[in-house]
Formats: sequence, C-alpha cells, structure tokens
Amino acid sequence: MRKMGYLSDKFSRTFTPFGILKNLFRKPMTLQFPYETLPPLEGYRGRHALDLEKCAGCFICSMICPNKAIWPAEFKGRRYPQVNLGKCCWCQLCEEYCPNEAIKLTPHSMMVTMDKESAILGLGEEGFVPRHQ
Amino acid sequence: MDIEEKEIAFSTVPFGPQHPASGHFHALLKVEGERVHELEPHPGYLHRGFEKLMEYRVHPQNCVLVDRADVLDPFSCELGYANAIEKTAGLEIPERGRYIRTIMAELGRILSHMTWIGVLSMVLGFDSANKIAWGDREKILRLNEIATGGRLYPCYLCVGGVRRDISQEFVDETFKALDYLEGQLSFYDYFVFKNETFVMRTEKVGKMSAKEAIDLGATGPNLRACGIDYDIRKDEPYEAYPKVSFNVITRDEGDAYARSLCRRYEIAESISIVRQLLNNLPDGAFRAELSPVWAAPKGESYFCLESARGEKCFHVVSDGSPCPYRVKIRAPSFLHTLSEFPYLAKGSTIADIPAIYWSLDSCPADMDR
Amino acid sequence: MKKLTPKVIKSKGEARAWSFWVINYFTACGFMELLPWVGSGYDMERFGILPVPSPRHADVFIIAGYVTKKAAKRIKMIYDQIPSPKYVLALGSCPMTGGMYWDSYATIKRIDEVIPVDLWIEGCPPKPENIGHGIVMATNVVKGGFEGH
Amino acid sequence: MINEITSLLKSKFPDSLLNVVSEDKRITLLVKKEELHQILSQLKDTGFNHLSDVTAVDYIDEQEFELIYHLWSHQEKIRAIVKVRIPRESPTVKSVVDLWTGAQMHEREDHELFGINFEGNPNLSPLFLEDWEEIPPFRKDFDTRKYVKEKYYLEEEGYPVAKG
Repeated sequence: MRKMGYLSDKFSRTFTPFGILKNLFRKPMTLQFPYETLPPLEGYRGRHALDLEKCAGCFICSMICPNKAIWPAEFKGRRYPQVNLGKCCWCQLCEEYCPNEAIKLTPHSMMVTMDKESAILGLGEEGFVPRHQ
Repeated sequence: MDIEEKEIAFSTVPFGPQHPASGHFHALLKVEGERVHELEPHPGYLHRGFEKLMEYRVHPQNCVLVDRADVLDPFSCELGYANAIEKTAGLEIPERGRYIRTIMAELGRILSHMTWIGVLSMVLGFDSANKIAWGDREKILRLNEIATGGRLYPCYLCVGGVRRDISQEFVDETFKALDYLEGQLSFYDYFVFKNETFVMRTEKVGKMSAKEAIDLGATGPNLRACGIDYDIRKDEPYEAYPKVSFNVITRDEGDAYARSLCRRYEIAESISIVRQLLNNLPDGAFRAELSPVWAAPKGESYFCLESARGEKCFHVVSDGSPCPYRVKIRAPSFLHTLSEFPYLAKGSTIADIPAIYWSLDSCPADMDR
Repeated sequence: MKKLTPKVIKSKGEARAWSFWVINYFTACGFMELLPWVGSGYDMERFGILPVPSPRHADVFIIAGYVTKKAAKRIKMIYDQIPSPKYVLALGSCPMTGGMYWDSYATIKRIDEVIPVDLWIEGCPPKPENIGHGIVMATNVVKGGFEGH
Repeated sequence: MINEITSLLKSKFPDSLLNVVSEDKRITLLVKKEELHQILSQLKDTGFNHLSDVTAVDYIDEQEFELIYHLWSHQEKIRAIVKVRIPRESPTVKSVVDLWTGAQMHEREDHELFGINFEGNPNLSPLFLEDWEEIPPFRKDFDTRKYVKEKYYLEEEGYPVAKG
C-alpha cells in the first residue's frame, strides 16, 4: 500500500516540470563539433616531430617503443627513425628516453586516412611529413 | 518459489556478445517462458593474454601496457603494477608522487562510476540519464588530458613515481570540475536514484545475502552493499590514503538498488578525498631517480588495491632481469561476472538480466584480461 | 550559432551520408571514446548517426579496437548480415597493424583480412575530435558517391 | 592474532609446514601437497572466508608449478598466502570448490592457461580460448612471439625505404 506521503509527494511533483524551464537558459552540454572545438592543450600526446640535426641515429627510441612502431629509414644518406602511426600507442616513452630530445610529441592529432600505407610518417626537410592531408 | 519439474519446455536464449547490454560478453540462458532457470557464462571475447605479454616487456613498457587491462578504470591497473614492483624492490616514492597518484586514482574512480551510471540507465531504457551521465564524464577526461596528456589512458605512472608534475592550472580546473559534479550529484539524486521507474527496476532485483556474497568471492561495492565493510583503502592503506579521512559506505539490502546507492555515495566520498588531497599537496620531487635500465631485484610481492570495481591485486614475481618473471592480475570483474552473475540470475526474469549484469558493474575487458 | 540552411537532398549519396546507422556492437577500448559521441558530449545524432541493435538495419560497422580470434568469427557473421551498401570504420591502431598487442597469441593482427575496411582513424584510442574528423570525412566521401561494399 | 593461527597450524600439521613467514597482517605458508586440502579447510574454519585468488607460477628451470592461494579474513582483516609446489609433468591438485564456490572459476582459468588438473571441479571446459591446439599458453615453454611470427606476420618485418 502506498504510504500516506504519496499525495504530498504527488503535489510537489506537479511543479517539477517547471524546473525544466531553467535548463532553457543554460549553455547546451553538447559541443557543436565542426563549428566549435575545445582548444588543443600544449601537453597533449599527439603526432611526432623529429629534429634532424639533433638526432644522433642511436635508435634508443625504436628499442624502447613497446609496439615496434619506430623503424630506421634512409634519408639523404643518413639513417633516421621513421614512425608508423598505425602501430604507435602515443605513450611518449621515445621522447622520454631520447638522449638529446630529437623526437617530440606535438599536440596536433588529426589523423584520419582512407588507406593504410599513408599511416607511415614520411621523412622530409623539417622532420616528419604527414603523407595524408 | 519452487518450479514443479513436470514436462517444462526449456529454451536457450543467448544473451550474446552483440547485445547492447552485454558489452561483449556471451551467456546462454536456460529459460522457461520468461523465468531464467540457469545462466552459463562464455567469456573470452576480449582475452589478450596480458600476463603473457608482460613477461616480454621492460618495466616502463609494462606501465604503459597495463592500463589497457581495465578499460573503465585504467589508472588502478597502473597503480597496482607500479606499487607491486616497488614493493619487491623496497623503493621509496617521494611524498608528492604519492599524493598525485592518489588524486588520479580517485579521479579514475569517479570517472568509472559516472560511466557506470550511464550504462546502467541505458540498459534500463532510461536514455536521458545515459546521455547526461556520459556528457558529464567529459569533465574528468578533460582533467586527465590537462594532467597527463592522454585522455582515456593516462600512461602517467612509472616505477618510482609519476612521469609529469601537475600544474596549478590542473588544480584550479579540478576544483571547478568537482564543484560542478557535486551540483550534478543532487541532480542525479532527483533524476535517477529517486526516480520511480529506476527504483522499481532495481529494488529487490539480484538480491544476495552477506554469506552468499562472501562465498561467491564478491568484493568492492557489491560486497559493501551486503553490509560488509571490506575496503582495502581502510584495511591495507597504501599511497596517501592514511592521511585522508573518509568513511566506507555500506548498505545491507544487497540488491541492485543498494549497489547503486553504494556507488553514488562513493562518488561523493571521492570528491571530498580529492579536495583534501589538493588542499595540502606537498611540493618537492615527484619521481625517484632511477637509471633507464633499472631492474627489480629477485623477489616476489602481492599488492592489493581498491579499484572502482573491487579488490584488484597484482602478484609479481621478478627474477632480477628487467622484465618481470610472472605477473598475475586479480581482476574484480572476473568473479562478478562468472560466479555472482550466474548465481543472481537464477530465478530472475529475462528483463532483469541486463539490470543485474550492469548493477554488478563488471567490465568485460577487465574480466578477460 | 550559424543558421543551417534547409537541406535539399540532391543525390542518393547525400541521402545516405546524412543517415548512417551504426550497429550497436563496439568491440573494445575504442568504445570508451565513442561514449561522448553516443552520449551528449559530442552527440552523433546531430549527424543522423543512430546506434541500432540489429545488423539488419545498420549500414556502418565501427571496429572500435583490437579483435580477438573468438570475436573475429562473430564480426564476420555480423558483417555478412549487414545489407549493402555498407561501410566499415576502424578506430585505433590495433585493428590496423596489431598495435599494442602485436605479439599476443589471441588477437587478429590485421582486420582487413576478415572484413574490408573503408576508413582508418588512428589513435590509441582516438580522441573524439579525431572521430568527428573521420565522420565529417565519411559524410563528404559518401556524398561524393562512394559506394562502399 | 597471527601467532595464534601459526601456533595452531604448527600443532595440527607439524611436518607439512615447510616454512612460515608472518609479517604484520599477513602470513605466508609453504605447505606440502598432500596436506594442502586439510590446511586450507583449517584456515577457512579459523575465519579466512574470502578466497581472493588461485595463482600459478611456472618455474621451468626447477620443473615445478607453484600454486598460490590468497585468502583474506573479513573479521581479523588478515591476509594468508598458501603456496604449494607441484611437479610439472602431470600437475593434479584436489579442488577447493567445496570450501569456496568462487574458486571454481579461478581453477577453470588455471586449467586452461596452465594445464593444471583440479580433481573435483565440476566444470573444467575451456574458458577464454576457442579450439586451441597448442600447449597451454601461459607456460614458459610456449613462446608467443615465435607463434605470432609464424601465424600472422607472413611478410618481412622491415619497412620500405623512404624516398628522399
């Protein structure tokens, strides 16, 4: 049997819908994605960047990488680490263990591809050149 | 409630891996009409053999790999593994590192409970609470992103402390987020936990007594809902929990509604814990100086911690080489899904199966490891 | 908020692009990054994307993380039940090259041996902005007449 | 509380307790295989009512498995770790399902991943892996990287040289 307080509870419930009105003036919780995005944080672990001069070619980064994502590649006669974003797990161990801070993780992280081969970061003048757009 | 064993036409209904409520876990229900007679669990869809993989990796690589073990509460796995290794080596962590680890552990607990509110209300067909709860957990993920640089998987711990220091911006953002969540909790009280349909769907559903819960191996909020105050943060305190005052929430009905209230009040406790930690955060070193090729000495250790789901223990055997010899992760969801769920499902109806399954808050990835 | 001009459906591709129906079968850790999309963090229903329980009504299949051998059988079964044209979206690096579990005995290393994949989104798991970027790219590609399989 | 338990156990099973280590709130026992079941049921009577884990460690160079039972008592808040060494060839142990029903799933997992046979366990069918022909995967002599290289990585490991 419902307890006696049910009636007063019912009465107070009739006014709750008007409580919804205050939600009309609150900012929507949803982020309208294509038009407004959250500002990128400078500490976020996104795509890699390589400083060609600083890199000594010691490949400590490819030894410490848990997913074997960093492989040596030839570029202008010297061997540099080349990152395959299809294998990487963005754990920043390579940046932590690099003796002279050649490889770094930048906050940029828009990585969408239609074919798998373009997930490999090619080597270019200023370090890594993303093949897709 | 005895069922006469005359000619009863049993049929098996799969509560399959592709069911919106099952979350990649398969169970065969032996059903008579709508009454579930027996449930046979079939896990294994997310089994990656974590313990085997960890034997091939060095400690820093393991710290990164291990937080993928439990998808809903990743930080508790990192905390467990790092502490287990430090116990074998007898390593001392600087004070600030302990505080930061405890803050991130409690934020992980709030994140996991917020996700659980969303999933349980989706499973009960209560979509508006699901949308709001999953919208609110963005605040905690934003904090994760500010402090550790990673959204879901912080990869934040290393043996000997934490990999980055937390900035003042993180402290201010945390206070703002915690105030917002505290306001939302009163909204959830009125909107979810006192909602008549929610109460009707979860009260007296999946009821187990204290003795049965202990025998089945329940831990965490499922056990505390049956009246036993087993909380490792109080019984075997680790990290900075001795310096924080909080109370263990127990209820004694033991049904799905009691488990939900246990978790709801645990969010409030976690918010007060994080506030206490942030107010008296010591400064100084946050990471012990270790050589890059550090190896744990020969030894064995068993470290238990209280994750959002229950008692998560790491048993680590190391033989002096940089890779651990054997790591065993005791996942709380393992017994929630494989020994409590079949016991609670007996005699309930098909409509209650998702409500029972997600009131136990078991993460399939954590169960299969 | 920019006023949205009323949409005039010109081509078949455009009709498909605005009504992706995703099957409610999210495999692994990628599902945690789809929660903001299913919930009200980013709310994918603004793009007409709806999680649908049965494969018969779905036309997009999201592989949200690593795939074990046991799950690969079920994925193959579900993929065959989805009526064509169907599109497959793979999140994270585990379906592409085995990623984190490249040396695990239980996981499949390349998902495109099991089912053909149209769009890869990298990230472990990818940020909701990445997924949003992928969704916007998918709608443009399908609008341009990409038939899928 | 701990020394009462250790003295009780020493009096009851004098010869089968190989070594006992007792820190604060934790006891570690190494027992013989024959007396294992009696010791565990004795521990359950003294209040260790929660079985948290049944773990196995594969010491391949000593050709032995080490089974570890982790117990917890809710009243006294003490943890007990019982270890037992079993030979590696045909590892069989008496099951503890009659003491704790939670142990059934732990033993089933250890059976599938290590190949340890538990007599008395009602259901030891495979749990995680479907139609698995190799040896149990968590044993030390199963090398997962060699297995994966044959089965999955058909083409070579390297990468094309990046054109300059």
